[in-house]
Amino acid sequence: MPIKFPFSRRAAPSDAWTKCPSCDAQVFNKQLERSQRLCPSCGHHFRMSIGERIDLLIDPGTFEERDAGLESVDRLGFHDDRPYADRLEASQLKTGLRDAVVWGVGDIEGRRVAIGIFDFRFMGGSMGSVVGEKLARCFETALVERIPAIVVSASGGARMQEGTLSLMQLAKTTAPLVRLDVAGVPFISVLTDPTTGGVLASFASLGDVVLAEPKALIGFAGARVASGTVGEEMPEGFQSAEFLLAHGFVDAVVPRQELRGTLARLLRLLPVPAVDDGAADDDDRSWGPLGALSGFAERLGGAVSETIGIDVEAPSANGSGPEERT
Amino acid sequence: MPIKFPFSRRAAPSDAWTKCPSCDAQVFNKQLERSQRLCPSCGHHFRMSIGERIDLLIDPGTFEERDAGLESVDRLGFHDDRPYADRLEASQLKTGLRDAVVWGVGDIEGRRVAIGIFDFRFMGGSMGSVVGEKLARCFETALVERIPAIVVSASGGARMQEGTLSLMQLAKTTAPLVRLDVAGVPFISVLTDPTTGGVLASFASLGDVVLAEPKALIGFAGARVASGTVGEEMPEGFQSAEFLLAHGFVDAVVPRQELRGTLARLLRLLPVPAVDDGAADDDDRSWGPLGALSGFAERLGGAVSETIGIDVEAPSANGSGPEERT
Amino acid sequence: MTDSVTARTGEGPSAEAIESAWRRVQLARHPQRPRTLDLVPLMFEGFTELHGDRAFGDDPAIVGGPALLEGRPIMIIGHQKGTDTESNISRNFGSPHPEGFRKAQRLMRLADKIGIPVVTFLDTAGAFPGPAAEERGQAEAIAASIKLMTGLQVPIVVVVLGEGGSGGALAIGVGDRVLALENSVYSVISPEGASSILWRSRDEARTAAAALRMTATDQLELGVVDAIIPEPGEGAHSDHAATARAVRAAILAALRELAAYGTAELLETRYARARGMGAYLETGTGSRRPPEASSLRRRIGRILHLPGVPRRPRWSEIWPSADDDADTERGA
Amino acid sequence: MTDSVTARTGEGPSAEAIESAWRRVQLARHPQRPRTLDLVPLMFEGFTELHGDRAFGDDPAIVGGPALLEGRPIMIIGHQKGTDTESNISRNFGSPHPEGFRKAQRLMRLADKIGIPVVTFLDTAGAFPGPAAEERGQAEAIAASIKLMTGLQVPIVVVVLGEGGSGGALAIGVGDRVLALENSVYSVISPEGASSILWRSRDEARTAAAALRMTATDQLELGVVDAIIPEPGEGAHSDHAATARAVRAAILAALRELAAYGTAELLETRYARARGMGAYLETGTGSRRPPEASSLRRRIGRILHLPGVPRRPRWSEIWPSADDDADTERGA
Ligand SMILES: [Zn+2]
Ligand SMILES: [Zn+2]
Repeated sequence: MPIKFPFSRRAAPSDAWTKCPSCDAQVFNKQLERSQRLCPSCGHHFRMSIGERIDLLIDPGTFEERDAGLESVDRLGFHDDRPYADRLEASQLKTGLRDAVVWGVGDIEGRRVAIGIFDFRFMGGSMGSVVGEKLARCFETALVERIPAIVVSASGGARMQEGTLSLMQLAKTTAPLVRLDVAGVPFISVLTDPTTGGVLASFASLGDVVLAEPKALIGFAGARVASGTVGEEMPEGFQSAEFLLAHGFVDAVVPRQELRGTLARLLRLLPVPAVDDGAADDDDRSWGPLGALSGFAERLGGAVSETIGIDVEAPSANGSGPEERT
Repeated sequence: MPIKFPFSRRAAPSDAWTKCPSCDAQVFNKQLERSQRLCPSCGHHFRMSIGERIDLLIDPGTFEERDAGLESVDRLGFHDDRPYADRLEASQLKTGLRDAVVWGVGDIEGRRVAIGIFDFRFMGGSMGSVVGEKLARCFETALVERIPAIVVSASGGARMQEGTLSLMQLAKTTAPLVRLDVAGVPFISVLTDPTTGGVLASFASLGDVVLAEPKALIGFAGARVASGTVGEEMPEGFQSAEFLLAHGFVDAVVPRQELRGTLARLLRLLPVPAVDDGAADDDDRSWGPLGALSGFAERLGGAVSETIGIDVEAPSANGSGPEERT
Repeated sequence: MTDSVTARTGEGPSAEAIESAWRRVQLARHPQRPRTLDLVPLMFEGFTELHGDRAFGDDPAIVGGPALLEGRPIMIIGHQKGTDTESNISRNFGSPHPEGFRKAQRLMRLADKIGIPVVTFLDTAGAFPGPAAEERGQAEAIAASIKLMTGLQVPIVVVVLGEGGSGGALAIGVGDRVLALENSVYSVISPEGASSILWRSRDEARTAAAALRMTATDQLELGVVDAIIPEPGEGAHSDHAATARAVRAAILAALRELAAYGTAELLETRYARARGMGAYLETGTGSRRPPEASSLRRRIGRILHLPGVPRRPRWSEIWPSADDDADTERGA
Repeated sequence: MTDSVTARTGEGPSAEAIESAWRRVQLARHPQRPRTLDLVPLMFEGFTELHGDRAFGDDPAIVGGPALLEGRPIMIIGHQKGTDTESNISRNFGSPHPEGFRKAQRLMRLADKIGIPVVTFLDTAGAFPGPAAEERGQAEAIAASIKLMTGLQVPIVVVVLGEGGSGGALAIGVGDRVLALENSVYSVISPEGASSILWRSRDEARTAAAALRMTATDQLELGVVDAIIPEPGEGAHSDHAATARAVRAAILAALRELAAYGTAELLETRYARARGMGAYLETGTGSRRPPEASSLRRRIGRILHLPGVPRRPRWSEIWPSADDDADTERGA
């Protein structure tokens, strides 16, 4: 049954306008909301809230949130200049979310998917136990229901306040992907600004297809961490969506206006295969006596006449070929 | 049953001495034969005949040649400044071999292997239909007898005189390797001077372990072809065994004196696993009810006391664990 | 056709054969000859190019991605030459680096995962032989592609469009059916390369082209190619749309036939196809096949009951078998 | 032990906890602390290092290859720091590039092919964060390693030797049993990094070390580590041989236990281990685990009867089950 949205659908703060970080234009927040949060002057992709993502991608009225009740626990008693519990509360108040990810099922142009979406405003989209658990359940549901999985990432990485428990979310979110491979269920990873650290170093890099929004910051190490540790200048355009495309880690950089259409097309092109059940499966597993096939193999090696199509007969039209299936 | 060697066991020409291409020393051929064809001044690895390789690697008296009767056919009627048939005959006279590869079974420190060995003197060790067929049978025998496969390569590549039929030997020799993977049978590829072209672009690059002799020329394109096509200077040490090691394509550069010992050690370290037969196999395939395992998983997550070893009980000592096997 | 060499008697190719072969080479290299990306939109719907090898880069000399053929998904992979100087430079004249073959492998694995057929288009002078390609393992990349294709659990249809250049072509050219356009060529080495190596001259490329038996008809006779797709008018360059229709029909016919196979039979047949290539004599017996080979192969079949052996026939649900369809597109 | 934080109440770590944690960090980083290649010859016979990722290079910050333990083969993979300035530079201080992780993946696949257990040794400050590593896909390499390990069909025993530094450690650290030397540490970020990011200061590394609960005891309590291996004397650096004996015995005990599992159970248990990590509340029910989770997991189990599911138990023939051996090395 559908669960009511527990979270705020709007990301824009209450200020009347926002300055575009790309072109310095002053953009009215109301205009941003109407324009998929794209800068009307330069097309800069502003970050989106989860609600805005759902509106952008999912057929109206079809999204059902799952596991909304999961909530973070301060297992370490973590305290820097402020307790973890306080940080959680502040993020919850700011965003109306319980944690940095919402997941659920919904349709994209009529095709049902399991989808997880990050909100970077919630503690920098950091992945702690709740984020990891939600994404693992998202993947497992895709597996069980045999529907494609999609995750829209926006994250600074693992949530340090949960120590190694957050590091272990890399394995927790990646392990189900092995099973999606075995079951033939596709996973599409969408990288938005910014996707870094432990999220990129786990499931987010492992999509069967990896899409990215233009100019999104995407990288393993924070650029400051990297230049601090290494003492080298970072190359121009380093850690951008376009950089990753050039280096072979992203399939396509997709402008936000085309994202829903691209996802819908990919869902048509990469369907979840039907499951082989019981007898049919066993039947196919049996390797027939090779002698029966060798006749066919011989013919393949021999001369065939030049026509359009192939005039080697289909083995099922032949007593010695594999048996017909239904 | 053992088959008598049909080929000459000596590679050294009848001249009394050979000039070392590395250090310019004059080396007596008799001395080369006694010293594993290594230059006594600089250690340069001279090329070896098949017989010398067998003496170097295989336990005395254990090698049995297989498929010695295979012989090349001039399917294309190929004729450059000389017919293919004439070239074959000249190489046969020069080497005492029927074609550029001999394969058979034999022991290395008591462990039986299927081994194929190239002789570069036979038309540059080029791979035509006979070379491909012999190596495919070598791999298939390794599969059927469940013994490791070894190929010692020395080849200029595909045999142009057989046209695309020689190109198709790349697929013929590579296809069995998929089955060796499925069956868990290891394949060790030994690259000697020179290994290039179609041989390197097929099975020879695909060893579970790839060894190379020092300073052997190893590369895809002949250096002249490459620099001619590309118009670039080749880097120093380009296409050497050491270059391939540095770039991740070779596991170790092994001096000839250590080759037999290294192979013997690898055969001990990478054994062919026993086959699971019938019932045991079916038993293992069945995925037990996960409920039974969840208790164990819970315990793994919980605190355990600090002792050496692991004090999570083995599930077989526990009613809810997986069943014992025999 | 006059390409046949059965009339040759070891004297080297006749002037007529040389003329005929060279004409094909020129047509195969014709600057207006349709390339992979020219034909794909004319044959398939929804083609979505995917990029990158997930390790080093994206090679524009190989393109690929999923598309629909009669509403059913397939994975397309092809060499891509340029159409002018600029695009030829960016495409490296269709000569892939290792990352191109590794991208192809990634796309094949994706096709395997979701059980859709792979259709490849061959059109390259060969894998690039430069030092960067050597450094990054050109030979390994080709070898690994060949290996992957021999074990892929979905049907593979290969179409030789233009130049089938040696290992760089075979790296995406191992399949269940290999079709060739009438004026395409397929060779272990370029005629120019063969001329300089075998004739020790730059001037014998035409002779080499005939001697190597590169034409589609020759390849059909040698068993390397299973069927030839006729080209319209003066050749494929004269009518891209008609070429696309012919290629599409041939692919469709091949996939319909392959849909009759279960995964095991498919793999067994593909293995036998690769395994059976070549010509040799077995002295003593005189037979082309060794007497123990069939029994050996039967034992291998038994061995492959081993754990881990693939058994997904899903593509056959996506592609109906030939029996479901009219026979009009099938030959004799 | 005083590392436990159960006494903390959200005020930040006590001075005592800070002192204790920092001492461990220093021991874990001790210049004489035994590295992978110090211990391997003391624990195993015939170790043969294999090199290269078969795509780009060979990373000296990760070493690996087969060896024998009590005459039975295993595959060893470990981070490798240097022992002096020169070797530290050549080893990049034990911080791998992508090709290091890809070499590790290759060796794991080889172990999987022939059915021998994998034993890994963690000792890195983290994956290298430089631009070349980014270019070649540091994140992808780590992610792919993690994924491979979760599906590997042979037992995996992980030993945290020194520093278990974040994703660079976890990339070879997903296993069936995770053991930690007494003075090793394991953390999502270095204490220095946490200091500068969370405390916005370079001076709070000690506080961060305690707050992050990096010590082996902490990790045991959090369930990240399954058992602790006591160190001799002043710490592992004081006696490499005794350390090697202790680590060897712990590995042997773990492998003997794992030998009791069939492949399916092994994979199921490893999945459950990775899947169970973390702490959260489920509002409304208050349970730590969602009510439908176990039934969901059972359904997944059914689904995994699907074609392609691994079923090779060969390692269990190589490694006798715990029942075959004396119980002396097993705890309660
Ligand atoms: Zn703007
Ligand atoms: Zn010398």
